[in-house]
Amino acid sequence: MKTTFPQKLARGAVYALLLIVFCGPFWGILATAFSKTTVQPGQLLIWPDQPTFDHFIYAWTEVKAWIYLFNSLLVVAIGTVLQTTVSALAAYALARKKFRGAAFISLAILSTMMLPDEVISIPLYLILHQKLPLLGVSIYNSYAALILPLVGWAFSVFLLTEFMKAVPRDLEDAARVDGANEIQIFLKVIVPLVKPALGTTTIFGFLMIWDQYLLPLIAVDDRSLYTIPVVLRSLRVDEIMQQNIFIAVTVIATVPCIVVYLLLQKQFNRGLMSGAVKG
Amino acid sequence: MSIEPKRWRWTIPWLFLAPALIFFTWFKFVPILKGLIMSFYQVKFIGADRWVGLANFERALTDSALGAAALNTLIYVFSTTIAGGLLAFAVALILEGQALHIRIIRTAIFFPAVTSVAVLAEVWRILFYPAQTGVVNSILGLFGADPQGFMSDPNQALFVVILLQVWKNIPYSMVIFIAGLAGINRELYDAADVDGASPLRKLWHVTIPGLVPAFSVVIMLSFIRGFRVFTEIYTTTGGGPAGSTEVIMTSIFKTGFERLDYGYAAAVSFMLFTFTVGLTVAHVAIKNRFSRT
Amino acid sequence: SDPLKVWMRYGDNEKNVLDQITKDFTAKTGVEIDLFLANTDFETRLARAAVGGSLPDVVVNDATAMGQMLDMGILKEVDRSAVQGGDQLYDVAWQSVQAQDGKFYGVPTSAQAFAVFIRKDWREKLGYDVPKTWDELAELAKAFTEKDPDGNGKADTYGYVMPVSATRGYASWFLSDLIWQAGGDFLAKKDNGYTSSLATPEVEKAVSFARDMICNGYAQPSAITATTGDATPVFSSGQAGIYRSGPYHLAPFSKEPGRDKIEVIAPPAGPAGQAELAEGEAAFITVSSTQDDAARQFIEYLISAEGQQTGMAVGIDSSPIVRLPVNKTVNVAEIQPDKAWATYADLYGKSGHYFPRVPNWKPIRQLTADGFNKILSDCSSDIAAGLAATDETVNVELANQGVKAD
Amino acid sequence: MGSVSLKNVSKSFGAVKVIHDVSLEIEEGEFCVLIGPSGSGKSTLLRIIAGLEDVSAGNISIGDRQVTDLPPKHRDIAMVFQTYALYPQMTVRENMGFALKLAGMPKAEINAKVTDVARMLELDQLLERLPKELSGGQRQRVSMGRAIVRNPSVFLFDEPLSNLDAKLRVQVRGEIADLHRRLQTTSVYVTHDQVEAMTLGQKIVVLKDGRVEQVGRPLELYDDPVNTFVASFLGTPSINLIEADVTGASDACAARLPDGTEVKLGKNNGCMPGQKIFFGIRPEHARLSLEDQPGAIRARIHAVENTGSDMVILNEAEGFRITAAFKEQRALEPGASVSILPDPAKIRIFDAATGKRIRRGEDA
Amino acid sequence: MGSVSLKNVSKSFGAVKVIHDVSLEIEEGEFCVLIGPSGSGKSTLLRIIAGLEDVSAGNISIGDRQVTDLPPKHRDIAMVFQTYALYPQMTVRENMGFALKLAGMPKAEINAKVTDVARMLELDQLLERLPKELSGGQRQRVSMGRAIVRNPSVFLFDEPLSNLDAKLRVQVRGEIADLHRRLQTTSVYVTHDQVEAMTLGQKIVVLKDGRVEQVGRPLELYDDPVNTFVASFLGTPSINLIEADVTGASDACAARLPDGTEVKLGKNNGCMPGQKIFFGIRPEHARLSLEDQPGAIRARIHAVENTGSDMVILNEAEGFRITAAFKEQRALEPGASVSILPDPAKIRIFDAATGKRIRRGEDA
Ligand SMILES: Nc1ncnc2c1ncn2[C@@H]1O[C@H](COP(=O)(O)OP(=O)(O)OP(=O)(O)O)[C@@H](O)[C@H]1O
Ligand SMILES: Nc1ncnc2c1ncn2[C@@H]1O[C@H](COP(=O)(O)OP(=O)(O)OP(=O)(O)O)[C@@H](O)[C@H]1O
Ligand SMILES: [Mg+2]
Ligand SMILES: [Mg+2]
Repeated sequence: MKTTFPQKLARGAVYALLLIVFCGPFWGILATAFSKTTVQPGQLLIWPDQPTFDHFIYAWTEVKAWIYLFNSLLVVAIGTVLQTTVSALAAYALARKKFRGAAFISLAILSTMMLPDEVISIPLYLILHQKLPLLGVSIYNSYAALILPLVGWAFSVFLLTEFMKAVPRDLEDAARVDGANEIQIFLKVIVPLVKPALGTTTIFGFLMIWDQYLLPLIAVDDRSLYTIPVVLRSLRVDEIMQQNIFIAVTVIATVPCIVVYLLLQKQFNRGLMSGAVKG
Repeated sequence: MSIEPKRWRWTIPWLFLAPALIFFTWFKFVPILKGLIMSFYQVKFIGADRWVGLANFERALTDSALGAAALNTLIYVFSTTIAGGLLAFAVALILEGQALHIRIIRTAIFFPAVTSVAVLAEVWRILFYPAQTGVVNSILGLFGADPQGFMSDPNQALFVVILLQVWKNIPYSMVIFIAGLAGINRELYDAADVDGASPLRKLWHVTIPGLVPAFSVVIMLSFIRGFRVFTEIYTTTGGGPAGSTEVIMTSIFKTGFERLDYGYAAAVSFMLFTFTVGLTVAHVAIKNRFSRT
Repeated sequence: SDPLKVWMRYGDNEKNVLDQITKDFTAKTGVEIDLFLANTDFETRLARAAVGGSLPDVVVNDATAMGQMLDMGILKEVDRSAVQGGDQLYDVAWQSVQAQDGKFYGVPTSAQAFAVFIRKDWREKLGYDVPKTWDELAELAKAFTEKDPDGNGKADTYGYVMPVSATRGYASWFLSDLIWQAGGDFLAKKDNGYTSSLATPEVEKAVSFARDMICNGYAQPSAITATTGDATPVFSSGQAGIYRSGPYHLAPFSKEPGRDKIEVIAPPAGPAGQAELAEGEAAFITVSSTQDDAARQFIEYLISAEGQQTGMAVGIDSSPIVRLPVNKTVNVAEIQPDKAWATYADLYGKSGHYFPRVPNWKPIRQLTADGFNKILSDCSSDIAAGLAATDETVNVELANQGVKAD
Repeated sequence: MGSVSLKNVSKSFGAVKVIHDVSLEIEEGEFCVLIGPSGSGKSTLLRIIAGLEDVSAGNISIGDRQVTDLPPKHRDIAMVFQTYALYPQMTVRENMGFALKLAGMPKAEINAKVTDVARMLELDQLLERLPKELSGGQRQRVSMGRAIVRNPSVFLFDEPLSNLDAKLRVQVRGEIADLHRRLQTTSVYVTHDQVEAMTLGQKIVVLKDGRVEQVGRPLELYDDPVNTFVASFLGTPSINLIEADVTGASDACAARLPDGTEVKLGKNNGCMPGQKIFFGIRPEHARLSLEDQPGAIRARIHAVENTGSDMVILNEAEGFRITAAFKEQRALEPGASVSILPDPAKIRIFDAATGKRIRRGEDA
Repeated sequence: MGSVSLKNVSKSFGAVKVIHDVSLEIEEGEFCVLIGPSGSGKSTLLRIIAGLEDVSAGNISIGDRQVTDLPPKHRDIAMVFQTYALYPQMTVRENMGFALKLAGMPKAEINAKVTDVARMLELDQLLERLPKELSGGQRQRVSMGRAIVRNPSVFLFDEPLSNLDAKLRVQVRGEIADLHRRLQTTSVYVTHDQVEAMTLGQKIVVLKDGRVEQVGRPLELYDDPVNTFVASFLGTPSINLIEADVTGASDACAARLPDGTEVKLGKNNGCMPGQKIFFGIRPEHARLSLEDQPGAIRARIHAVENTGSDMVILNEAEGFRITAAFKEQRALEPGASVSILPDPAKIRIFDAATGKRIRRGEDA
């Protein structure tokens, strides 16, 4: 039962292996992006060679990564907030209300989860060109076009629904007896209790919006509205770009995701875990 | 609301659902319907589309290239599910617990799961660069192996893109397994100890049965991801070499977006869509039956 | 009136020269230009714009894409004789925008031929001559692979950089030179149309030459999945020493690995002599354009001597949009300071081959690339059988396009 | 202000009727306990009073107001839940003040009230803690405090003690009793623990399958149950119910137990010779002695449960078991022969077919 | 075969010592109950006996075998868990036979054994069911069956009843007692419920903070506790412990209660005048009457808890509270003045500073 030294050593080796396999490549990319040495395709540096910020400076000034970074950040910030809010509201109804049609709505929303985005891109393009009903404006070629189509996301609706189902009924009843109305119950009782799930949906929502390639492609024409993934792709077909610069842009594209993950990871792990057990 | 609460109460769920329904309807349901309609047409770019009835569907069923892609997709789905599931399970067993260093490692190895696919694909192309100087080849070289072709070798390419998906999914599945492990009654292990079970027996009779719900989630997620896999493959091998990594979605993308045959692409998409929805419904049904009895 | 909407298949590298051109044009004519650049997913965007009714007025794209655009039905016929300065253009360039029906649907704006870049320093170090034939080429590739031309003591260099991925038809695009050099062709033209003509000893020779390169390990290892995007850095970073490419790479390769280290040579001759791919860009007016006059004016400016000269981007920090001028009155050797340009111009005029002008080349390019890629990725497969199989799929496509000869 | 009255209340969930035509009057200031087995509809009835469930039919009034269609917040009630239902993200102070805050009371006033009640419940040291930082008993008190702060006309309790351990349960039970003595607020209290019901209730309502079986004061129900269900539901150890036949004439008949013992049932017993009955005697009314007694049931001790303060003796007679209980310590060993004499005044008999009580003239 | 002996057993988790030098002898066939408050180390001690935890120091033997370093399966024990720990994917039959199967017993033999035990526990109808298809009580019985099948030298129980509801708990408690009477297997039983301890145990071990406070037969502990902890841990309602001063001469001193009442402590009481003590009297030994009695404690009724079978009267005297309990029904109302007379033979006194018992000559 007691762990012996060789056992400890073996454990340490396994941990190291896991870290190398799952984090090593990221380290390599980072080290390479900061190296002056030009790398050949298929090479990564383990340690920065002649450390330099040049590639980032180039990415910043020449590639103008900052424009796209700003776009990406703006879109992802607004998009994630909207997405999470809308999902939470819907999840509240689906999790805690009995009403006719609930099963149908759930199924309809769930089915969109199975749908590859590519499949609807043409019709979506047409719709983006149409004027919005009632409002009479078209959102094509604007930030709105990069955000609004992503607001409805089945995954977050469902994760939050599962969580909200688990909130004890007594709490809701207590609030009702205390005189809370529906909005107050939602905001003051349910939402604080599903914080872990909100953390999870925020991270995944963030990643999902951040990762969008297809939507910018069909939603905007204006280069100044491009986001990081679009630029990443067009840099990849750019045959003149130096490998290190490309890797530097890759790093720029990765850092926000990792930062958001690290910020929310406590909530996130709890959310993922408890959500998962219920399955 | 407070004047005649009973009469208006039915509106409450709908008010909460309204924003979501608006967004889903306009940006999902309507496009889906439009897409479905398209699949019955030969889509023209200028002027009216031509009604072709079920011709697109018929073509899909007899398209041998699509058949090959479907086979690759199946191989992809099952390999990523089995390999990813088992490896994640093993990692979960190793990284279970609340000790600080274990939590730090868990956090760290989650990076691949929270990184853009575009970036991951880049990482993969670099790691598995087929030259002798490529990262993985250099490591293999340390063990005396010859440089491998990886994604350039039609016999290995599918395996390498499968490995990418496995790599990316292990951390995610691992967290689900760890949650499942935490839910297993500790006393069951004690009971097994008292009953004289060996560690392997405990794994088989206590741990694995206790993880059935976790396995179910992991398998389902892996299936959904597997059948609609696109970016991971398109950005690494583009379906090649020699079509060895062509999957349904890359095939759809090529007909639809490179050859601009939208009607056909829409038809194949909807067949895939119907299939995955059916799969999910079946999974839910099976799960319900299991948990009811 | 509204600004003229122009879409061009260029990227950031060409942005400066295009800005210059539009500025000059606007200054001259008062017509505002609304310019949109995209070097990825260009046709996809066009298709969506067509479906969505938001096509631009003018499209500048590869001439090979004309078939597809015609297929979509988005192009307007161009009256060749009404194009001011049209008579100054090379006739072979005009042919690239002539459709099956004999009508013209675009105006050529730029041309290029392909030549071969070689690491001069490596070659000289190892004591080889400039390769003039396939055999010499293979010799040199072998030497670059095996004789450690960069002198770092490691076997980390390769000979020939070959982008032969099936993606978007690269394999077909790359092999075209070899096929022609071997005396083969993609299609055989008959009276009433075309048939696929890949299953010939000539094409087999070409494919076999390429496959030996790969299977002997003289090509860069990732060749089989490489697009030009993947291939270019292999050359520029000094991993391999031979690369077949267009003049647009002169500038970047002059920076890295360096002008003194590279040379541009005519493609080594094959069994049937010299031949290389010629390509070009062209400007098209879309059916939905309501500003035909302004559009024509813009195109006329592009092909004018002034426009062509600006487009060559000499003195502008930009890649050129005019590689080789299509205007006879413009002499590239006079304008481009680097003599290598003359090599390209020379090749274009002497032995340049355009792809066959079937209604839509793109699907055929894809199908042949798929076929080639399959053969190239298996060192032991039967090449003739593979080519015969490819012939079949191409013939089906020809039939689809209604140009299959009986 | 605080009487509660239910008139013919019924409730169905979908097709299933879970409350059947219940009528009930709870007087102002009264402490009424709803008791019954699991699934008997206790919680549902309480939630109906609270307004958390609609009724399918019937009326509810609180004080003189019809509240049938009012939402909970307008019913002037407060509720204490089994799980305490404290808002986990709020401190004790915020939990207690939440309802007042929602009602728009000024902050200072809320604070004063909360502090007041907290002092009364000895929670004043804990006001800034979160629920998870409290022990079970403290949480329970916070949940009561939250109810008290609102000063409602009616308190509703849904098994408020069932999450506490045995010792704490006794203590908090005492606190609830004290509180009611002090505040005199009408209370409705759901439990399935008969000791709680007996010690707390001024009125006990016994429910079974959504129907009221009997309503009355605790000892009334204990001594005078209307049927075997109520009789065996109350009291631990349970009442002995022995199948028996009625013999003798109707004005002075006896019960013949399975072992042949005949026990006189007294006069005016309402029973008919030949009738099958349950002969009921509570363990503490079954006097046990080691000597033979005339007319006593002869039995053998099967098991002795001695808690120090109480002895419970499980005996085997011929054909049935009978339990006796008493407080004195006596030296008794399993296997010993004993005779057991039911206290004649405490015998209760029930019709065997219907379980209904048969009243005797002697029943106190 | 089945005696259990612990010699100077200690156990630490990391830096925290949770079992302090415990020595214990359990005889063959004895039913030994470990009792103590939560966290006192009961489960840990049981798991040490089972071999599920290593000891930090000390020795354990079962029968005449040293088992300190043996794994559970070689200790010839069986264990019943609080959560029953039935393998959810196995039928009742498979659950019960699992240990035998692991031990390599032939299938037919396993089947015979399982069927046998199942019949004994009335589980024979349920053998093919899965645990989730069983009620709580049935699961409990399966988990006992699983232990019995192995015919071990020692049964270990870790709070086996705590997941059952009150009624079922009483019933299963009876079944466990019956079983032990029948099988006479040495048993170690962990609980924190004193009623279970008193009714089941032949020997009770009271633990506190990982130390043994007292070991003895149930009534021994009840009547003769070594300190206030043991005295108040056993018995509901709890013993009254009243701070008092010793007065008078040492051979016949008395206790002066806070209200001034002096209660004679008898001779040879071992107490010293002036000493501070706790004056202990159990509620059932505090006789309560409505009339004034000489030498009695005068008090006012604060609350009456009447369960029908038992009355518990909480009284307020000057400066302290005192509880009385009895089985007779008497008409008592809160507020009434009463006098309370402790049974002189049942008075127990403790040193106020240490809580240690002070033995009197009169202590029975
Ligand atoms: N929301 C609901 N939907 C359907 N049936 C319900 C619902 N709530 C309660 N029931 C059913 O109504 C009946 C009464 O339930 P209720 O909760 O009132 O019982 P209870 O007496 O409080 O039981 P317990 O002591 O277990 O809490 C049960 O049969 C229960 O299954
Ligand atoms: N695995 C462990 N690691 C660290 N401390 C532990 C562990 N198991 C028990 N303890 C500590 O040992 C002490 C005794 O625990 P134990 O479970 O034996 O108490 P118990 O008497 O059984 O309590 P309960 O009645 O709550 O079950 C407690 O303070 C507990 O926190
Ligand atoms: Mg209830
Ligand atoms: Mg314990």
